[in-house]
Amino acid sequence: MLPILVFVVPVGFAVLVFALGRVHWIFREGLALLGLVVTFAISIAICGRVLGGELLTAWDRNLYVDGLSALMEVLGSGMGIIIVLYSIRYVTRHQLGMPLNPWRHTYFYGLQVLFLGMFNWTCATNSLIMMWVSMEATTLSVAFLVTFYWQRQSMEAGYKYLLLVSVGVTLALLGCVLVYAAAIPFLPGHNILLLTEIGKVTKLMPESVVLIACAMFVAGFGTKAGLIPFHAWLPDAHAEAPVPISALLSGIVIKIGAYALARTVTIFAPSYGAVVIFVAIMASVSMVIGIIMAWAQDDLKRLLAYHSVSQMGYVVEGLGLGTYLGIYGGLFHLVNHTIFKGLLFLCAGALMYATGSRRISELGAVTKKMPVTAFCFFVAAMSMGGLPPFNGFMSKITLFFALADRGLLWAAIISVIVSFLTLACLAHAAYKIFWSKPAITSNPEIVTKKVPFLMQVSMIVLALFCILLGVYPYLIYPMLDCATKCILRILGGA
Amino acid sequence: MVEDIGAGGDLIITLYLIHFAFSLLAAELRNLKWSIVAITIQSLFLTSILATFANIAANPSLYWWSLTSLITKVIIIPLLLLLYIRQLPTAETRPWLGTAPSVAAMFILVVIFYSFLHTNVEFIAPTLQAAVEPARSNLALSLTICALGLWVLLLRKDAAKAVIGLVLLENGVHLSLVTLAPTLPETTIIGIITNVIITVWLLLYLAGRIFQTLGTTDTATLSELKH
Amino acid sequence: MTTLWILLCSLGILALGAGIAAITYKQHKTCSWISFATVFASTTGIIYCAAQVFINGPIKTAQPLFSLPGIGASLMITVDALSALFLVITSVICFCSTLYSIHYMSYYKGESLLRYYPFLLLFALGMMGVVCVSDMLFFFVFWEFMTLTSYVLVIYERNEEINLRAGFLYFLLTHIGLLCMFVAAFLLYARVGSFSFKEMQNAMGMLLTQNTALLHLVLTLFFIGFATKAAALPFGAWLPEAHPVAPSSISAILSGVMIKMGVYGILRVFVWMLPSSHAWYIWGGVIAIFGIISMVIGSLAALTQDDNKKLIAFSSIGQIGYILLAVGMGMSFLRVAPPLAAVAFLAALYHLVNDAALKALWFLNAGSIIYRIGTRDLNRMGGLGTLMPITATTGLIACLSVAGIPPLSSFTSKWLIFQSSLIGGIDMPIYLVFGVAAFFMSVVTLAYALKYMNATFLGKSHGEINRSLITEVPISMKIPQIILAVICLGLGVLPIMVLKVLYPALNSLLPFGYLPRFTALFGSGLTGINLSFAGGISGMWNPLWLIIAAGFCFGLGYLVFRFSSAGGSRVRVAETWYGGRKHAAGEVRYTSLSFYVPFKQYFAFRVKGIDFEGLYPKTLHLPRMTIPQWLRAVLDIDHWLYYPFASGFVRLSQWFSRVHVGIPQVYILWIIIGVIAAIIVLFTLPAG
Amino acid sequence: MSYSHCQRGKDMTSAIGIGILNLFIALGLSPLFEGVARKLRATVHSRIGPPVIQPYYDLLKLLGKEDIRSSSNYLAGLAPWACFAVVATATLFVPIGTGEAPFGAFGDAILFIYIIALAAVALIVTAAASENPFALIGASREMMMHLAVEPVLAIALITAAINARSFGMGDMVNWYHFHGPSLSMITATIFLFLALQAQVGKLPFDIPEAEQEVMGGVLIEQSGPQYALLMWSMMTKQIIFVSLFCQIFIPWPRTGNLAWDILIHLAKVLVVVLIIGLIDVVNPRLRIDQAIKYYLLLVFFSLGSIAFAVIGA
Repeated sequence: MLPILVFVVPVGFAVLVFALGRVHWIFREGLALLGLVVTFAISIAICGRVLGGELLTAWDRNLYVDGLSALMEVLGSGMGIIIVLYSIRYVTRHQLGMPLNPWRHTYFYGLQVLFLGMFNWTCATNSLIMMWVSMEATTLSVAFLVTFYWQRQSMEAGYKYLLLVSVGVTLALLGCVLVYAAAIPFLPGHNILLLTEIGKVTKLMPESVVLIACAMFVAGFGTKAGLIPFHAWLPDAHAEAPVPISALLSGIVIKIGAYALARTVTIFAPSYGAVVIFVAIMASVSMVIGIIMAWAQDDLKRLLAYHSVSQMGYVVEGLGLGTYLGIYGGLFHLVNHTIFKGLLFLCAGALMYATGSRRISELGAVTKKMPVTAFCFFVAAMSMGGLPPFNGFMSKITLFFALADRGLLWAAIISVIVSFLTLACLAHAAYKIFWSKPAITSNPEIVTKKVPFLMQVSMIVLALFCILLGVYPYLIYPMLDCATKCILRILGGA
Repeated sequence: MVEDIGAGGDLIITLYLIHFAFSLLAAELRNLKWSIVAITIQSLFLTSILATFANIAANPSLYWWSLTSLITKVIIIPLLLLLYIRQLPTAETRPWLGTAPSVAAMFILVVIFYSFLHTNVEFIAPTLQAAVEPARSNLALSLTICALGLWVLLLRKDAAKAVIGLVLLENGVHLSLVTLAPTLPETTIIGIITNVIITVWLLLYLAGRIFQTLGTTDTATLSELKH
Repeated sequence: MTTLWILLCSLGILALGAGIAAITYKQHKTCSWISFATVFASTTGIIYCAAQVFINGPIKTAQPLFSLPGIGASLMITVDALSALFLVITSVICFCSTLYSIHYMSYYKGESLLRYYPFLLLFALGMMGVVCVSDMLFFFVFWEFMTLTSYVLVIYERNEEINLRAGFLYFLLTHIGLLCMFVAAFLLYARVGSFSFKEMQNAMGMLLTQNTALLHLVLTLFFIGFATKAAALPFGAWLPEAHPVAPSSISAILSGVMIKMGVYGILRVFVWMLPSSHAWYIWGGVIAIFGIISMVIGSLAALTQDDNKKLIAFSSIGQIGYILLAVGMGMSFLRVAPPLAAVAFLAALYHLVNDAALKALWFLNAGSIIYRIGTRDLNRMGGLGTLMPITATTGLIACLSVAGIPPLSSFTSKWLIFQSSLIGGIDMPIYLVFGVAAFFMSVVTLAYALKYMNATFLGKSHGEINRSLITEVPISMKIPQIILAVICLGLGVLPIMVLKVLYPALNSLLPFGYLPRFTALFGSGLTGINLSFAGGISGMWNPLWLIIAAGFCFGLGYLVFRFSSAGGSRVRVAETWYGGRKHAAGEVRYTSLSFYVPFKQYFAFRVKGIDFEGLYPKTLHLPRMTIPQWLRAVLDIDHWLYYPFASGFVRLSQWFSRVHVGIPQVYILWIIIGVIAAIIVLFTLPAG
Repeated sequence: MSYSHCQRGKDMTSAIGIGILNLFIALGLSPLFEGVARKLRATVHSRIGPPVIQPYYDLLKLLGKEDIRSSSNYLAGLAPWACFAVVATATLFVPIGTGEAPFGAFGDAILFIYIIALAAVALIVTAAASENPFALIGASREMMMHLAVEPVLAIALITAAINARSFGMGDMVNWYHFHGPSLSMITATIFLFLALQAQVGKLPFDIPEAEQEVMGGVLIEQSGPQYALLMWSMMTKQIIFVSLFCQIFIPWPRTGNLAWDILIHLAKVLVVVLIIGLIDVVNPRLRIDQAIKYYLLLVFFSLGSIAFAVIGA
């Protein structure tokens, strides 16, 4: 029952929000928050039971919740709560010179909840095609959040997002169809769609088909995950969406791609070594080019977006390895990236809220005025740069070891270098923003507003998690371990 | 596509040809209204192909497929298109490639692509059944149409035309399902098609808003966010 | 054992205090008082331990606190009476200096206290460590610790280039010295494979029998090292440059304690460590010669100085000369005439203690002047005695002490030196000459002391001095001077007591059987000394009776005054009489430059373009801390590595990001190309 | 040497008694000797000159006069007094007529030299504390004279000490008295006599006070009782040095009787004072640098006496 609830509940709440949202803000923010909290509770329950060692299935195993799904669900709904908390003050009050429009805020929250529902569905479903469907659904549900401000840039970003992701994901559909078709001869009719079953017969499939399917998957899900060269939508969307949505995008949306890759490509890893190397190459390319591009950015959000591209490289690389250490590291980095990148975006939002600018060249020397933001930013930055004792260090070090362990030394070296470059880039940006005098001094007093309490709270919570997971990784170890074991079990089934 | 295939083969071949022709028309017609009509007809023939396959392969579930596609692809999507086209200029904005060269290039490309696929379809055919007619040519054709859709997406600046290209792409995939995954449950098909519809709708709505703001449907002008 | 712990605690608290001071350096008062409290605590602890040592014998660690078995070095603490003596000197003077600093440091406006108090405390810790350890390696460790911290303190005013240069000279010379000592220690270590003092002693014994040349090489290297630190000329060229530029409170420690560490080293190595042999005789002569050189040149050079702290610095060289002379005599006499040797050694220790006290006092005094006037130039002072009576009195006491005027301190020590040198000189005439020279130099000492006195406190004030503004220094700067002045007086008035304290220190230093009984040397008197070397009493000195007599005579003088006032004489303060002319105050002055000109000219000459004044080069060419151009270029990683790389990287990234043309169709093209590429790559890659 | 031992510290009373006697002689009779010297100078100048006790009158008159100081520095008031007291103290450490200085048990030749030095210090401080440039010039010169002359005295005493193997004044006196003339002592005597002129500050070596150049130098600002004390201490210094010279370097003749010894001593002192006065009259004043050169040469030669002493000659 829980696997159904976990995505039906948010959808229901979304409907409620859409229905009542315009009446009173209680029915927008309140209901949305309530819905997410309930969802979170459900995911926690699921998580508990999964850690207990049972597999939750429903609808004739079309819904199948294992450790990985549970992890993703907890992560998604938890992050969702924080983002909604942040939005309450950010989006509702921070108008960017627009008249307050209840309908718009209604669908802002409604779509967020709906998206979470779809996301949970993606994680819960076990059917190949349905996973694709729900994934496309998440894409669509986010589209109008990206274009939230309905200004030129936001619409442009939204258009590109919608078009590119649809096209890319359609390719993934082709891949799904191919795999499905290839699985037909070896499986009884009603099982063909189930990933868990397909995983068992990958060896028997014709290699050419598998490889093409893998290419399609990487292209399609890679588009969603923002891997180079399918990432084109990502910087625009991240930059132009409202800050909470940027956090949502790089915190959760692109993780769906990674999740899908973990579900699909990983099942071929043990039987097809080429796939592993190929994924490693793709990932390395993404992290290198992503960080290179990040260096040139003056727009803080765009910079962070490119960092997302680069960091997703780590995640995918780890997941693609198909070894315990690799998958563990990949998932760990996935979780960490959700936390610290979300935090970074929220900090950027706080900066924009306070100063009305997101250009690094216009910002400067704001530490005195906004210490909390500065603190959070540094925590997140150091975490992403892979400095102990923050969570980023833990996952990255795991990944390095995993790569070296798998014999991909070149990839390990690249990852280390990129990690240093990341740190350097962020330190550079942080220095410019928080200490040095602004390069372009438009007005002497940059900080005009005070960052509201709710926003600070949500930032601090994330920052605390950054540190907590850094100094006490065991907090999350069981879930990660369980998730990794699940993936490996599927592989082992093969 | 000249060699002999079994019973009802010729019918299928003709359907293929007409379907393919209309796909080309949909891609190439400069007047949006007409190209919408073309895509509608193309979808209609897709439906008929589905029905025929249901008949040939004696697979009743394919009838339901054809029904859904009839409702969605022949009725809903064209309606949506026409609905939003009304706010947009009927004449498509100049594409990257002029009509004549575009037609020529596309024709050559399509033929080469198709023949290539058709000759070594085994390469992508996951099963033996998929490697024999009519599935063979079906697979080749569907992938060709996908390529066509991509071609349209690549070379057409017009927002509405891009939508049409996307529809072509989806149709191609849909067509491939017929032979690759005839046992696919109805629900998934509905899910896929719903997605397509929503995508189309969102894109069209966006195109409308963009036209309101920018006064053009030329997506090439949507290039403010660069570097 | 408890005593040891108290000792360790009183050392450890210094490190702790340094940490706290480093944290709180922003708050001037807090930092100062914390440091002072720390030093006070450690001083009390140290004095208690020292008393324990003098009463109950040496403190030893049963097992090493910390050891490097691989290289045979272990941190052993051994505090015998000699160490205890140095510990007391160090702690007391550091105490005074820290107390003095509290207000004095406000004179250095722009400078951060972070570079002062923490290093001051660590400096004290280093010096105490040097005298506590009984292992050569850790001896060097603490030695280096002491040197580096003091270096930081010397260049406290970093902005003036001359300071940095002087600091660099100090750094350079002391490290050359350290290097020499290190080589020497390793030559010994090669023999026994251990750094502990006992083993070193054995190694020296071996060398003595097996390879005397090597032994003398080792001793030479050791001597160079210690002489450099003790600032014996010509090795001590750093001292006249480094002392003046350091803050006065630091100069007080440097010249009061740190250079005495060189003497400690010499005593440890040449007397305590070196087995009884003819080497004593030879090296005694060498040390005495260097002593006499330092004494003569230092004193005469001090006579020519017009920078008050530089004058005192040269005076320290001169006094170190006295100490080394005494040590040398002691070593020479040790085997032929132990009583003479004992007296000489005691004289050395006595003079060391005196000089520590009075040099600290003198530097603090000079510091007070600088604190008020803001200059070190003796020509720009004058007439401050009326404005700063207390400071003037302490200054006078310092001057008379250094000149060895009875009954102040360093009369007794000099008296002992003369006695032993002149009486001992009968058999070794060289020391007779040295004794006469020492005598002559003590008159010169008196001369420069009076020059300081006259130029600073007496005579007419310089025109620039606004007499209405100048007042007595704060109480916290007066107290240390008064303490030290009282110490100077006490050391002079109670020679027997002091000698009774020094006797065990010497006893711990000399091999068994070399030290005569105390009463045999100094008679059984409690107030006075009846000095006797083996045959007959050769000298008497009884401060008590001198004071009584002087008091009586003062009484006579007082009677005369009463008589005169009874005769109707009254006191009146009138204008200065310039032979009938009127002159504004400070217009007609007799500057320190003019003092003793005819006398100075006998010791001024010119060699190869270098002016010598008082046998010492007038301007020492200070080395500049320069890095060769190529090395700088290599070290400048920013220049040749970072900037090009970074700029290139940014250019690369800008070029890359230009790929984002923003046109959707192009992005779709990317996707398609990506797919094709992916397929190609996948099929080209080796499977498995 | 043994002789002095049995006498030294025999009884405190005799020591104190002789001490008081010394003080009386040195302080009380010094103006008289000064008067005699003046009389001599007058006769050489073929004048009548002042009465012999004129210095007493001078002192009394000065003591009655107003005490004008040019500085409020307390040292200015203290130093002359200290100078007087120190000189008086010094008298206790020289044997006057006796075989042993009254306080000989409490201090030896080295102490005596330092006390004399302290007297010079007191004089210099007096001068410097009266913030008069002339006085400072005088102080500088005084110090330089001290630098140049003190070693000669020291070397002479050291010679005696080496011979006597002791720095005790009594030991020296007794040693020379018993041992009889020796080369080293005679050379020392000559050199000390040459130094005596400067020690007592007479022409040609009265450079620090030189009235004609620096108007009294160290004494320029002194007046009234202070001046009196300084004058008095200077006269006393003269007696001290002369009697030191007579007692240590010409210890004969000596009867065991105290009164006779003192009378003989005074006679010797008178003779020496007259000689000094004669030199004083007939000589012009030297420049300070000439004086220094002269005495530094003297120092080097007088080292010879030590050399003789070492070889026992």
